[in-house]
Amino acid sequence: MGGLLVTLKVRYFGQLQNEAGCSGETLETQATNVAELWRELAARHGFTLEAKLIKAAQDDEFCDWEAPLASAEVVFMPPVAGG
Amino acid sequence: MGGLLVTLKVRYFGQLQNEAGCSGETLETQATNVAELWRELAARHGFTLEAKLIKAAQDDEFCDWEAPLASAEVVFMPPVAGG
Amino acid sequence: MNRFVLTQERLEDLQEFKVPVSSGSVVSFWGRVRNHNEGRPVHSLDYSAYPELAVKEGQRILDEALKRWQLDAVRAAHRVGSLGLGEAAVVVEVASGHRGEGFEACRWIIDEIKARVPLWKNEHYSDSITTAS
Amino acid sequence: MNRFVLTQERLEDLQEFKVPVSSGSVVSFWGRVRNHNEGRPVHSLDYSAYPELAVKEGQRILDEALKRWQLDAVRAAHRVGSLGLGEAAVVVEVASGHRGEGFEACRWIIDEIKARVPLWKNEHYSDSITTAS
Repeated sequence: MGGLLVTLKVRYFGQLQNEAGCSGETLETQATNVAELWRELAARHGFTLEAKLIKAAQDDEFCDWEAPLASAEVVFMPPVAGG
Repeated sequence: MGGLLVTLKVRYFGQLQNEAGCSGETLETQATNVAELWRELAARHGFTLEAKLIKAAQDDEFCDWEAPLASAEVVFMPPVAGG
Repeated sequence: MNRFVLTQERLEDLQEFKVPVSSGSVVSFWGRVRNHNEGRPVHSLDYSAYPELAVKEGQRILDEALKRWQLDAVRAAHRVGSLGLGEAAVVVEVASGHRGEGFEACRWIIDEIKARVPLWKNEHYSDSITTAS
Repeated sequence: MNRFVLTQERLEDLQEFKVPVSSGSVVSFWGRVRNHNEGRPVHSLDYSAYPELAVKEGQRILDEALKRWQLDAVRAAHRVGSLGLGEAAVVVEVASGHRGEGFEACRWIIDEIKARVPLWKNEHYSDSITTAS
């Protein structure tokens, strides 16, 4: 924590969209990695799914939960349910 | 052996047709069961497949190799090769 | 529905497989005439059947599958007569609530058809020798 | 050929799967919208995707299948948007020389698609509650 304030786009899919009330947002954060950003957003939106069920992506590629915020857009996804 | 002489129709399929040179024939035999009839026909036509590979049918239903000749038509089939 | 069919018509032109709206899964298998067999070039092929028994035995296979698995509908058809390269010789279609049953049943049905239904093929090779089996 | 596709069009209207004449086996799986889910009546359903990543991940699955099995051609497509009852949500088609590979690969591909490709469904129940997952 205590990193620089950065501006990010966040995108949500599936039930995260319903819970956030939007498909994405632009925000400023001091989070330095994906996990920190998730905790911040989960607190704000009251996401009901556990963090370990959530997948994240940067640059349209899956990324680790501990990955640094290295991209201008971070995507959060609930468990997939295709087919 | 030594049974009564009976008149039967025999039908062949697959390579047995090629080897017998016909798809079927009518014949008189003293054979009393399917196995005896097969041996008689195999000797006559020089069938190359072993008896244990051949299936027989009577009344359009598979029958045992030791089944008595109970029908007017006996069918001999080489191993199936559909699909 | 749930029928085994022998036909001289192209299987590609069979009427559509009717699937109940309760079926989440449809698995199908198409067996086709390949352009080679054990290294030899095939240019065409014909299937002969013992039709009376083939239809009975094929139908028994479908009936057994319907007992063994929870299926909504099954259909299988085998072509007889002369087939060109790439044409379907056999098709098996299985509709079920869940895909596990569908894959298992479809695989089992085609294996049983190949093992049990009295059908034989004559392959015509491009090197001009004909083999019956 | 060998492509994963996301589309709003009906999968039933996809152009025909092109199969090489060396393929003796074509196995296909169709996943359809059922009229019920866990006991509740469904009247329609829509799928949303993270399209950029879904297409990449779907393609990776097909590429992995092509490495794991001896296949001649594979295709998979997933529908997005609103689907009616009985319509196909996903299709997987696998052409191969032999049916063993075809069944295994088709089953594996659909399992991987369901586990890995970022797609979500909203089911609209006839008892008028909507559930996102």
